[in-house]
Amino acid sequence: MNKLRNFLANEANHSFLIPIIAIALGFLAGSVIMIFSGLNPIDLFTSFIRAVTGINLPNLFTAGSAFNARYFGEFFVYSIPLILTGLSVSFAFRTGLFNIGGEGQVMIGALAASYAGLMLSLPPVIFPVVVLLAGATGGAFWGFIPGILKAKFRVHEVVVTIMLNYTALYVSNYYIRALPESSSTRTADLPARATLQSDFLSSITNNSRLHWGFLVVIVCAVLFYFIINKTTFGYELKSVGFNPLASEYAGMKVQRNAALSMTIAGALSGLAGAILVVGTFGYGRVLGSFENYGFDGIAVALVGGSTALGSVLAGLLFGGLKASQTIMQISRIPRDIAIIIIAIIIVFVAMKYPIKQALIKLKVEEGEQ
Amino acid sequence: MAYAIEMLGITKEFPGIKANDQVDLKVREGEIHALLGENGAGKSTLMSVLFGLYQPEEGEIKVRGEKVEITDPKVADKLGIGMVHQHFKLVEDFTVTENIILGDEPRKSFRRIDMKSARDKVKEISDLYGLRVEADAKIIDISVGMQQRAEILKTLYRKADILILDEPTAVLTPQEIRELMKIMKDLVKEGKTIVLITHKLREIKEVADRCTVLRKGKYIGTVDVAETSEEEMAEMMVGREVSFEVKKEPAKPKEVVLQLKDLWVKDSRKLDAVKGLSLEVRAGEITSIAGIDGNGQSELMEAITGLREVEKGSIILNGESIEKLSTRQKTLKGIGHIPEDRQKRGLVLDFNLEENMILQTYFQAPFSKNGILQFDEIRKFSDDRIKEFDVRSGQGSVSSARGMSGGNQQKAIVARELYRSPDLLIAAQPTRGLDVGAIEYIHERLIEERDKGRAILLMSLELDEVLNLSDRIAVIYEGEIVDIVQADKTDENQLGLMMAGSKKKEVEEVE
Amino acid sequence: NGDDNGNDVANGEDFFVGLVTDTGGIDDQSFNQGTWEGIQEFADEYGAETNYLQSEADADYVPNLSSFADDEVDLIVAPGFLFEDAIGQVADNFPNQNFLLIDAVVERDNIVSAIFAEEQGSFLVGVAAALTAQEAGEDTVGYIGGVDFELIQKFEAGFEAGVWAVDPDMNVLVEYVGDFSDPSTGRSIASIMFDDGAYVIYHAAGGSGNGMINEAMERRGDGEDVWAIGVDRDQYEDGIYDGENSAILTSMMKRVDVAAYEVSVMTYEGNFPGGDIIEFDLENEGVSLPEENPNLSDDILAEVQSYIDQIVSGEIEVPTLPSRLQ
Amino acid sequence: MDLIYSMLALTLVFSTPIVITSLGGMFSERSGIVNIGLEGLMMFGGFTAATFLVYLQPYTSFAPWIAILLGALVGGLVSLIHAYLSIHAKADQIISGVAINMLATGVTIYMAQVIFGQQRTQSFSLSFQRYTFHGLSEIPFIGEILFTRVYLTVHLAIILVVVSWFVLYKTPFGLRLRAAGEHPHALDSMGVSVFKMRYIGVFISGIFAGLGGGILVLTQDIQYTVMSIGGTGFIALAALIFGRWKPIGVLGAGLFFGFSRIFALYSSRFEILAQLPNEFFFALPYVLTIVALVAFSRQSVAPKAVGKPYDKGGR
Ligand SMILES: Nc1ncnc2c1ncn2[C@@H]1O[C@H](COP(=O)(O)OP(=O)(O)OP(=O)(O)O)[C@@H](O)[C@H]1O
Ligand SMILES: Nc1ncnc2c1ncn2[C@@H]1O[C@H](COP(=O)(O)OP(=O)(O)OP(=O)(O)O)[C@@H](O)[C@H]1O
Ligand SMILES: [Mg+2]
Ligand SMILES: [Mg+2]
Repeated sequence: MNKLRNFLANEANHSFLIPIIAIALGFLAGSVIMIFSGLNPIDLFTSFIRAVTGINLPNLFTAGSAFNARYFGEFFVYSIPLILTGLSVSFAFRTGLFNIGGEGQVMIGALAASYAGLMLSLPPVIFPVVVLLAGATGGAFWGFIPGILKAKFRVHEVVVTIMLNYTALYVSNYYIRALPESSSTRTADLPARATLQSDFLSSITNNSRLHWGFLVVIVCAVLFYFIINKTTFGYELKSVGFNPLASEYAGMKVQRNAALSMTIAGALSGLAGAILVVGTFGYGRVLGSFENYGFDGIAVALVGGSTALGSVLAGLLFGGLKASQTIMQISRIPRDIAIIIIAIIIVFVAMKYPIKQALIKLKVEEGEQ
Repeated sequence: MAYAIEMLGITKEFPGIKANDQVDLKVREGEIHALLGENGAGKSTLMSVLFGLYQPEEGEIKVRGEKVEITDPKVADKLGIGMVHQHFKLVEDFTVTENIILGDEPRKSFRRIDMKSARDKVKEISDLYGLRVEADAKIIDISVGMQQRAEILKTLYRKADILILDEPTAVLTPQEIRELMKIMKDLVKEGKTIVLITHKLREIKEVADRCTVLRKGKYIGTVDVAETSEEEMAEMMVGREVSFEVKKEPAKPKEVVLQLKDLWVKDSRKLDAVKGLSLEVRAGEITSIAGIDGNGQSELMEAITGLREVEKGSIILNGESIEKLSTRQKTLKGIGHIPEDRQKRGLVLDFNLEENMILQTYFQAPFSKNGILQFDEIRKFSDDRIKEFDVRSGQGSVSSARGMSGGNQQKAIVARELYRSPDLLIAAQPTRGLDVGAIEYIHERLIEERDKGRAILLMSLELDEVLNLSDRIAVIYEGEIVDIVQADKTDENQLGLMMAGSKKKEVEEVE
Repeated sequence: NGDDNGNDVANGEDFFVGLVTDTGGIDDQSFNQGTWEGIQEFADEYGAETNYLQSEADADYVPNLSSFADDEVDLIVAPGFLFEDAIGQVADNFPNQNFLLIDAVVERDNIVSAIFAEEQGSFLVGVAAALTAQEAGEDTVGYIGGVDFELIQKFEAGFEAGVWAVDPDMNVLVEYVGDFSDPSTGRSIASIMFDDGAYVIYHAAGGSGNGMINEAMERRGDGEDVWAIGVDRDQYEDGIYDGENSAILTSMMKRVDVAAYEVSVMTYEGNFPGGDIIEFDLENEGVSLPEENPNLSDDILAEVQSYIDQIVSGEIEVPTLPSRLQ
Repeated sequence: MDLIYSMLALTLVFSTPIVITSLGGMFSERSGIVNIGLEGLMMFGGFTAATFLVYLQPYTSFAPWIAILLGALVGGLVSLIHAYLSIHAKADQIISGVAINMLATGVTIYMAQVIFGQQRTQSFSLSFQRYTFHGLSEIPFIGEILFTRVYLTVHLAIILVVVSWFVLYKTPFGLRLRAAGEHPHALDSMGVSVFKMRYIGVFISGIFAGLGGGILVLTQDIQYTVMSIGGTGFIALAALIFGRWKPIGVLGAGLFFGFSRIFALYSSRFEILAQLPNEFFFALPYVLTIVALVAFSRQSVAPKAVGKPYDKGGR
């Protein structure tokens, strides 16, 4: 007991304890809301488990089908862009910047990927790689703008990125429509060899849309970890994020690093947009409004503590919540519960300071029983 | 004799330190009571307790004989206690009047602020005590001296009759100090009681009636100023016989390492801070820049190290023009820098100690290979520096820099900068806020470097440090070097006058 | 193929219709709602079960359709051409599953496509608008579209053709909101059009059209003589501004409810017309004016009827492309 | 000329919620708390107002007014979450604002489900009436724009601008509020609670945003849906910055945003502009905000302590 209390009180453990507590409280709050609306919170958890694993718990001991691999595949389809935008926000966070512009970077990434996919013609394997790079470049450009404005003019990146999100919506819609053979709502299909879609992956997951994009996520997460923790470049970025004045003193190019970090963050979001095109859909889309991939990325980064592994795990959590919305509705649970849970998790992550204080109070002094 | 204030057995702890430990302070009505102590002795903390900014863990406070609980500044305000903080608490964008009335605004109809009566009131008080201010000027546009007068007016406006002044002279020119002393005497004449915090004995001698001494958070004693010598007070303050003399051989200056020619630098507000300054710094010599805070010395240091843009003029290091170079390039060319503010500039507090040890060298061998950090090498290097400089911290190389004490933080910086054996070491306030032991150690190391033949440019606001450590003193006033003197051929008085803008010759003539 | 579904023989209790909506819910006052109402009507009559899945983003279409397919529901209904890609994909994965797609054509053995002759219905309201304007001595009417694409252009084309059939000199103002869920802009556009002299405005703008109706209501409440024409459903109720009178002159009814209802019944009876394209037009009353039109005079209604006859008989061919694009 | 009249009149209607919400944001930021939760607060306000209007409209013709006041109240109450998180819990204020926005999407729609059994409120049939002020409407130019067939909410917005200006610059409260955002330690040392001022600042922003959201829904929609606010809160935030944290500036920026939106609707009338795609006009206000930010970047005008949690001990 005392051991547990001291474990909880130890500040070294707080970086993962606080998100876990926030997640638990989020689900708890969601359950309470369900109880008050006369719903059974167990359904929330079975829906979530079914969405993530494909296992339908209530059917385990009945005649109904108890496992469906498609859910498992779709769960990844949902998580992939969220992890990428999460990594994007995290990367900027590490340099002390707030990238609230993932949304726009996703759109510009998707736009660039659509152009590359439809205007170029390349051999297989190389083609999707080029299309992804195009998307990353598009997103990077959209991240570079607030980065450079911050560096040169000290304009706050939060406002600029919010403005750029809207700008991206209109810009990308206009240019998507301008592509040859575009309808008013989408582009033509990308050639199959330009996409990441895979009959193999689809067939092993009962016809889900699972595509090779998860490889991109793995590569990005590993690169993220490596750059931030092992390289001099990552050392600089962190230094600039923690203390720009000291970094300047140390001879680092603070502003260039800020711009660079926003650019890289933009590239990660741009990749998410490209993957939507070459993985999830296979074509570029005209959007009526935001799809919140960028905003959800903020949640992912916050819960994931802005680390690579954390973002992956948090991305999977939120991907799972999104994926379970379908099943929740099948069980006649309002899908908004999932959004409320995410929001409450953020609220509690924001309350990290009081939670920390409360945990520290749990400490049992030696000898004090 | 009636006491205006009695603070009895006050204990105030901060995480890891007892800032006040059973401290007593008794201030008589109508006196100027000095509170003396080294940096970090707990003076500001004690006064913050009296003013209600901090709650003490133990002890009681009586004001005019009555026991009181001062839970926040409002209560202090009601009790007629006013405080002028060491760091001014003035809203830059507001006018003097607005700052003075903030929180206690005269009103007219429709809950409006009655600016006219506010202005009149300010004028009335400032006339009464001779505190000249421009009531409608914005704080950002007025001099530090006037800002301080505004601070004092704030307390008088609130009808305070017990005034706490926390190191009011640290930021003033000697003339302004003289003016302030007079104001203080006038205030007492008008029936006010004053607690004056300072570590300048001369000032205490000049105005104070009695003096309470703190050392390392503890109460040492209270003395009658008239009957106590400066030496005696100093001894109480430091806890041993004081000789602030630093043991050092005479310097053996060699070639010119740094040459500044007609240097112009702007401050953050885009005003000229350094105006056509020229100076030479030689190897094997400590040259210091003396001046009152805000006369361009910080900007000068930053310009030399590349943190601030040079508008005009040249900086020549070992015969090479470097004014256009970046901080990084200057570091590589052999400039070391102990920055003025160790926490803002010198360290990344969220990094651990070893990460801080490689702050300028992380990209060089052996710490980096092809852009990848070599953690073994970094650890080894850091462990060595920690041993060499006796940097004390909880977990050695992996201790968080944030958790280290100020002295050890400073030692870590000094260790890092000296290891690079720079041709030129810029040391800005290297002992600021440190205890005597740490100060001595750092002074010794600086002299050692000098004797190794390095050029050292020292900037300090402490005249004692300037006089004891340096070989040559360049006095800066309003961005220009007023004069350069040999440290052993001048004294505090002379320096003081020069820091207010007089040439050495003129000073000597006056004397 | 639909006939193969022998194992899913419809028998009241077990029969299940699932609706997948786009990001608008089943209460979007537009085709999602209409479709849902049709399904509900069927469920009430035949005692079937129903459920719906609302999509939050485009990426949800496939999983939502697939989830119903997993549960082997008897009919999956997807209203809106946005489902074109998703439904084809899912239909391939679930060859034994019956789908109804509304507003677009996807040719698969297990999909029924229901499309509407919106231009015909729009022609009728165009006629009504022109005649009403003539009666009031006005010479301008307006049309507000949601997003400027093919489907919505059919409304525009039919409307202006109807207006000009009555009076070739009448002005038809045309404006697109660019969004189906931006009532503020819809309202501002309407305000401008009314100020520019439009006497009647017809909308095919979903939620954005609500703004137009709101503007008309307010103007009428203020004593101004202007009218709005509803779309998809009978919007008469939506236009009531003073407790009894409505600003809705008439509505162009697009009976998605009928489509959903009828295909549900067919499927229930074991006659799922897989692979068929069912066209709903004036002739089968898939598009029409409301039964009650309190704000249209009998003369006008009579004249409208004569146009109906001419269109049904083929005498008048209503264009599907607006004049500005020809 | 008619064209200009109707453009300006529409601009006023369009700008009203932006201006009011932006003013609210000003109180929050002037007290030192960044509020990017304005969008969410507007959603709460809009939802509440629409809901109450549906229930109250049979009973009184004042229902819209009561409804927006209740919307304001709920906006204020919800803003206290943001206040608590960013003041007491010392949370990153941007994160806390993000949380408010997310919460708004989920909660308003969920509540609509609970109350109306659908994902939007029922539509209301009563709304604000436009008034013509006979007499005043005769004044040339102004009369036609401000006093002919206008919503009183437009006047409310203008009144709030004036009142905000008065409160901010002429009253003790305003002086203290600004001090809280500029130099909280100075305020604290004068015996005024920084926390209190900031709570009030955030609460006012909640009230105003709730009011703005209510007015937006009631004047420009026929029901509350998750799309009803549609980014207006973010525009308000932009207007606040564009307007340089000043009441008059906020008014100007709000009108500018409204005008550029309305102008796009008229663009087809101008030969040259008609060539440009609609998207150009939609994007224009956002791009111009960025341009303005860059242009003004030389002089930093943001409240100096904005975004930083207040720590008594810290300096
Ligand atoms: N807010 C705080 N949190 C933690 N420690 C503090 C705080 N304020 C002061 N201290 C510590 O308390 C001790 C006493 O500080 P105090 O400010 O009272 O010293 P001082 O005598 O005023 O020094 P100086 O001459 O530099 O003004 C110092 O060791 C300091 O580190
Ligand atoms: N919160 C704190 N945590 C740790 N150390 C602190 C803190 N506050 C102050 N100190 C340290 O305490 C010492 C003296 O504290 P004090 O508050 O009196 O500083 P100060 O007198 O205002 O600063 P200075 O005189 O150096 O300009 C300084 O060295 C400062 O770095
Ligand atoms: Mg000090
Ligand atoms: Mg002090």
